[in-house]
Amino acid sequence: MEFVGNHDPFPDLRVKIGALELQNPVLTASGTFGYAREFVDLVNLHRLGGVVVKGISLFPRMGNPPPRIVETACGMLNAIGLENVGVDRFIELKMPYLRGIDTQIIVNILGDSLEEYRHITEKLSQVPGIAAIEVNISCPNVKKGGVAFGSDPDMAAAVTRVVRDNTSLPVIVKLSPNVTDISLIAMAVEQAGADAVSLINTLIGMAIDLRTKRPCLANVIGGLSGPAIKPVALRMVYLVARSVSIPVIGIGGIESAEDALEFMLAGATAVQVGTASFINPRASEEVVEGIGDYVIREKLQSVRDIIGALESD
Amino acid sequence: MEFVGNHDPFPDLRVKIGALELQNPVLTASGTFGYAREFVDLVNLHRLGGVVVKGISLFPRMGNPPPRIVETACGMLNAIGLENVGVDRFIELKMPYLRGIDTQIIVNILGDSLEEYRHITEKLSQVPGIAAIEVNISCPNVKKGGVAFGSDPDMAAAVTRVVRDNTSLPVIVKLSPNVTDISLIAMAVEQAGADAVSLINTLIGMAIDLRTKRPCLANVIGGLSGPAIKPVALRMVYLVARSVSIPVIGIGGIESAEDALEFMLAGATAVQVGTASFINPRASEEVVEGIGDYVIREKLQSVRDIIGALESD
Amino acid sequence: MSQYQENATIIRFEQLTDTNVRLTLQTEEIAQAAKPGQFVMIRAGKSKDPLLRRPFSIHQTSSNGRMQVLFKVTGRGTGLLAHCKEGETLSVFGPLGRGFSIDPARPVCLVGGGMGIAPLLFLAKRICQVKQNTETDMIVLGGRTRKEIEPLLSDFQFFDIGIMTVTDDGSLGMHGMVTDVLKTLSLPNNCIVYTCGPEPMMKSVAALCREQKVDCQVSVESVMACGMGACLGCTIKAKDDRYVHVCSDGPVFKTEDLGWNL
Amino acid sequence: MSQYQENATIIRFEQLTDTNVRLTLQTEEIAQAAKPGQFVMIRAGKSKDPLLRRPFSIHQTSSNGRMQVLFKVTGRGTGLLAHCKEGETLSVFGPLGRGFSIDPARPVCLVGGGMGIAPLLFLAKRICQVKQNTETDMIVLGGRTRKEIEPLLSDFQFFDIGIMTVTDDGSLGMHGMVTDVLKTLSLPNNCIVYTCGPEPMMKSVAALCREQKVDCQVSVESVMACGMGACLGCTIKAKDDRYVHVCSDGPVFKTEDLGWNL
Ligand SMILES: Cc1cc2nc3c(=O)[nH]c(=O)nc-3n(C[C@H](O)[C@H](O)[C@H](O)COP(=O)(O)OP(=O)(O)OC[C@H]3O[C@@H](n4cnc5c(N)ncnc54)[C@H](O)[C@@H]3O)c2cc1C
Ligand SMILES: Cc1cc2nc3c(=O)[nH]c(=O)nc-3n(C[C@H](O)[C@H](O)[C@H](O)COP(=O)(O)OP(=O)(O)OC[C@H]3O[C@@H](n4cnc5c(N)ncnc54)[C@H](O)[C@@H]3O)c2cc1C
Ligand SMILES: Cc1cc2nc3c(=O)[nH]c(=O)nc-3n(C[C@H](O)[C@H](O)[C@H](O)COP(=O)(O)O)c2cc1C
Ligand SMILES: Cc1cc2nc3c(=O)[nH]c(=O)nc-3n(C[C@H](O)[C@H](O)[C@H](O)COP(=O)(O)O)c2cc1C
Ligand code: FES
Ligand code: FES
Repeated sequence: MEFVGNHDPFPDLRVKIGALELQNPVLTASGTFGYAREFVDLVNLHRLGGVVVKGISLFPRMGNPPPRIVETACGMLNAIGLENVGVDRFIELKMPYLRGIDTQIIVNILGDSLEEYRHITEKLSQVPGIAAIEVNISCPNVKKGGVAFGSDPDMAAAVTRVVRDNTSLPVIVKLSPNVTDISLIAMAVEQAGADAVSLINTLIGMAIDLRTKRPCLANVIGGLSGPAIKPVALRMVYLVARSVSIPVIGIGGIESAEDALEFMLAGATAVQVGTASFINPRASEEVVEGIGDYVIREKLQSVRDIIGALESD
Repeated sequence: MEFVGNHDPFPDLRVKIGALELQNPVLTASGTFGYAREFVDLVNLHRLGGVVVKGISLFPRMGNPPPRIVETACGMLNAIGLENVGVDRFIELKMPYLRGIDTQIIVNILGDSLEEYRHITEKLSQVPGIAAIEVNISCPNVKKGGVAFGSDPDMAAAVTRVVRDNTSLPVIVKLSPNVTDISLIAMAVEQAGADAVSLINTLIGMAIDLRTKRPCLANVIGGLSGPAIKPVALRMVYLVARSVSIPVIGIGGIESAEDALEFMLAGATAVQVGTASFINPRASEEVVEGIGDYVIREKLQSVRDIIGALESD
Repeated sequence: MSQYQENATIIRFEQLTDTNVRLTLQTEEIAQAAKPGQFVMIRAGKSKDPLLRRPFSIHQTSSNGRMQVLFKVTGRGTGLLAHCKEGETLSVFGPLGRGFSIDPARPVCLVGGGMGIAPLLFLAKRICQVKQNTETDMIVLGGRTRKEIEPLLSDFQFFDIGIMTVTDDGSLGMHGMVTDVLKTLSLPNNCIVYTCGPEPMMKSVAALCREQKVDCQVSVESVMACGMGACLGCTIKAKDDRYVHVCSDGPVFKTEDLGWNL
Repeated sequence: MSQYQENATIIRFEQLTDTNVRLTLQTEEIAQAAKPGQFVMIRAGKSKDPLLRRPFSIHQTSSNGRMQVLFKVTGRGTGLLAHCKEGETLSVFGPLGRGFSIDPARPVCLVGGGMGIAPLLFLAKRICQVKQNTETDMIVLGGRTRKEIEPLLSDFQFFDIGIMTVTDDGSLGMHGMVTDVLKTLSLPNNCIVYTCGPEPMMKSVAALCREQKVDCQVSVESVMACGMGACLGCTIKAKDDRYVHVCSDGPVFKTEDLGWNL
């Protein structure tokens, strides 16, 4: 028999992304939470639905020259240039710690060619403790690969297929917003075997320093993230959730439980907290807490009740 | 002989958009400055480089049901739905006042079909006091027409050609940012005879009210404007200015002379002040003043010296 | 209908209740030009977030160029305004919109609910200036509790107009809603009822007026970006499914023009 | 290397000059954990704009859980912080980064320029705690004018370390730059020079140290988003064209690791 009383102190926050079971719908977004260890003093990592680590490539990358970031109105531009230690050292140096966290570890990958995507997928598939792969086909910072894969349905499908064919892990494809119709890309990667899509990656943007008459970023252009992009993200999640039948993970300017719940109403099964972790390192954990409070307050059976529950005429 | 002394109190702010001569590079953006008269008590209209009026269609339009606007982080969404009195009543009711302002009057037009664009162009071409036509091929709010014309190079070119062939007025084509590669559209409309391009129109976005579980806008989606979109706009202006040889008019989140000058560095010949006029009705006039001060302070021969003067490696 | 943009100094800050604040602003030109029922757009804070100005009815003006607004904290904008200090300045523009139309020859009844009371003080003041005789006039002030109404009461007592109060919890005046009071009054035939408050309240007042065949002017709200007819964002549906703009066609409308489905 | 996020109450607000402010914050855990040369990330204002936190060196800590930061108003974030009032709270996290490394056996010379003086107070304090004898040690404080340096001087005078001042306009101490002072000193061979200030200043100090073959630690700046090694945004170029992250590899570096082109 269940407990007497309405207020279940342990709200049911579980969601499923294909075969991937999350204890709650809150993940940290790639590139904004390092390899989780950076946050251990400030966040109870075990409470998170999952951690998506910084994008990993086959070989180490130095990233772009500085300056790499600049603040904009309610947002920031970054042109990190996908600096990372490469997949081998990632497995050796970062996975041991990550494995110890009582949450799902999702590895974000990127490559300049289908071959690279294949190699890196093969390597990761043999590593214990990895719950899923998130395929970044959308990073705007690297000249080769990045933009092209994400903005063409056929190429997006091709990458998806390569990853799909070389792993039994759930495959999440992360979509770029810098396209005319994101639902076409979403449908293409669904067809190609993606278990889920996550969106949005950053919008391409630029900032100029009038004093020096130069771009603020050494890379000239960068990716826009933060609260500024939330309306764009929300609309794309809404659109994609109505276009595909695989789960959608919502990303873009999420700072609070309210933001997260709006994405879920729009059709997201889970969300990722990105830039907000810089401003409030505890943001992701607070979103978990806030969603729990909401489920209790609204007397929902489960957080799943609000997925796609947006009403409109 | 010129005046003695360095400080010319009347800086040369003139710019040319094709055959269109502006006393300074500051226009008001369509839909954000009404028909100018609304601002007469608060702004010295004669000081503006030009006024772009609210989008005009062949027949009157009621626009979308309310709510039509909602605030977002450093921005706002609108789904006005192109409410306007129609071209005939515009000419009859609004032009007499506009004609009396010592500035260039640019009429923003929109249509659901090539035929509509042709008709409205013909009608406007006979009206004295109109300095140029700005063709809106980008409004995301109307189901028919809007989105399609602006997101396909061939259709964008077709609209441009229709307008071009039916008027001797300068034709400015206003581009949508909701595309994979805005420079392709810009090149297509240049080819089709546009005298200039203006960009960006609003980004498509959405907001949700968690309390009511409904979209904040009756139209569900709307156009995002304001400071939030400035980085996206700046990058697109930079990209387009390097892709076409016709003048580019920069739009998106411009609130101050600094913002305007950044767009000019990126390659814009002129700028439009939009949402900022809601927050500070004097914004456009203050941008004119601020650019003047800059030209004096930096001892430039003319404001034209900074167009495209961005330095980078 | 001249409009002005001013940096208005906060002369006085009054915390009337936990959530209700009254600001007295030095705004030479706006105060001079304002008419009852008009409003101003105020910028809350100096940051780009929140971005838009907020609309507030003019609570009253004084001949020495001062103006008051009365507001309830309902979100971020009003929250910021409630943290202002005397001596600071606020960017304000106005006066905006069409106010109440006054006919010195006719009896009036002012019906305010909650913050809807704000514009009625200015209206009452003007009515007393233009009318010889206000003996048959009436002011009905409604609110949730005594706390909400009491701080405003003494201002209305300046006028020679009868006041009735009514609260949801009966803690001040009658127990019930403003319409319960209205029903007890026999409104003269040529009377004008002016009302401002939550929409359901205004609708019941309007329905009652229709029953009793008296004219009713309402001050309505809508989300606004520009406040001056430029953005076309503040639309509401009016008679015959036409749209009107609250900022420029209103905020005061005759109820018959709104086509409320009463 | 524990880190904490706290809502720190502003205990004291000191306007040292037109543009320079010193805040004393109650931050139990951060103050306890901090080491000289580390920094904190402070949120300026409660709005989403400006969005990012701002990094500030820890000026000094006290055993009763207080911490000071000293800053110059250079933009919007510092502008907002300069409008804070005592009793308000600020969201702070830290301590962050690697601080100065101290060797109690070696003589030291602290060289600060402008706001670069901020971390040196904490450093001087710690040095006096760990070293028996500071007789041969030296502090050089440089600035543009007397006004900038004078308010900070008395704090440094607490220690048993010789102080020399130098200003661009000669209004306090020597007339010239910190390097002009440094040149007059004969730095012992095993000396450590600690320096913080504008980059050109630190570079000349580093060059001088290289000439004189003494070790030099510098505290450098960079734009930061996270302050804790997560965003990889604060990169600078170091020796052999490698990149280092100021927030986690620094902000204090040995100059030879930076590969400055001196
Ligand atoms: C002509 C007019 C006169 C008004 N006069 C007064 C007055 O005298 N006193 C007073 O207390 N309030 C008045 N209001 C309402 C007041 O403008 C809103 O309470 C205020 O804008 C809320 O701002 P916020 O940032 O605190 O709330 P938000 O955080 O923006 O939102 C809180 C709630 O207020 C609603 N709201 C937000 N913006 C507006 C808006 N522009 N107009 C209407 N509702 C809005 C939202 O839908 C939401 O439900 C008036 C509104 C109008 C249109
Ligand atoms: C580790 C570290 C410790 C620091 N300690 C101090 C200190 O003790 N006292 C002090 O006065 N300043 C210190 N600074 C610099 C301080 O962080 C900046 O002055 C501040 O961030 C400027 O914010 P703003 O919003 O006022 O200026 P903005 O309007 O953001 O910019 C004004 C100027 O400051 C520069 N700037 C902006 N953000 C940063 C940033 N995050 N880091 C460096 N420069 C920036 C900009 O490039 C611009 O030139 C430190 C910086 C770092 C990295
Ligand atoms: C500094 C930074 C680095 C990022 N690095 C990656 C990355 O390596 N891989 C990736 O797929 N997305 C990356 N992103 C994008 C984020 O994961 C996220 O999609 C985006 O920032 C939008 O969410 P937000 O607005 O919540 O930050 C990065 C974002 C930022 C700000
Ligand atoms: C309320 C509103 C109405 C608009 N109406 C039109 C329009 O009728 N035609 C058009 O081409 N653009 C219209 N726009 C877009 C603006 O002209 C401008 O391109 C956009 O807002 C970006 O600039 P901003 O960020 O400075 O506002 C409208 C924008 C707003 C906010
Ligand atoms: S608020 Fe802009 S038209 Fe009414
Ligand atoms: S500031 Fe984010 S890594 Fe250094």
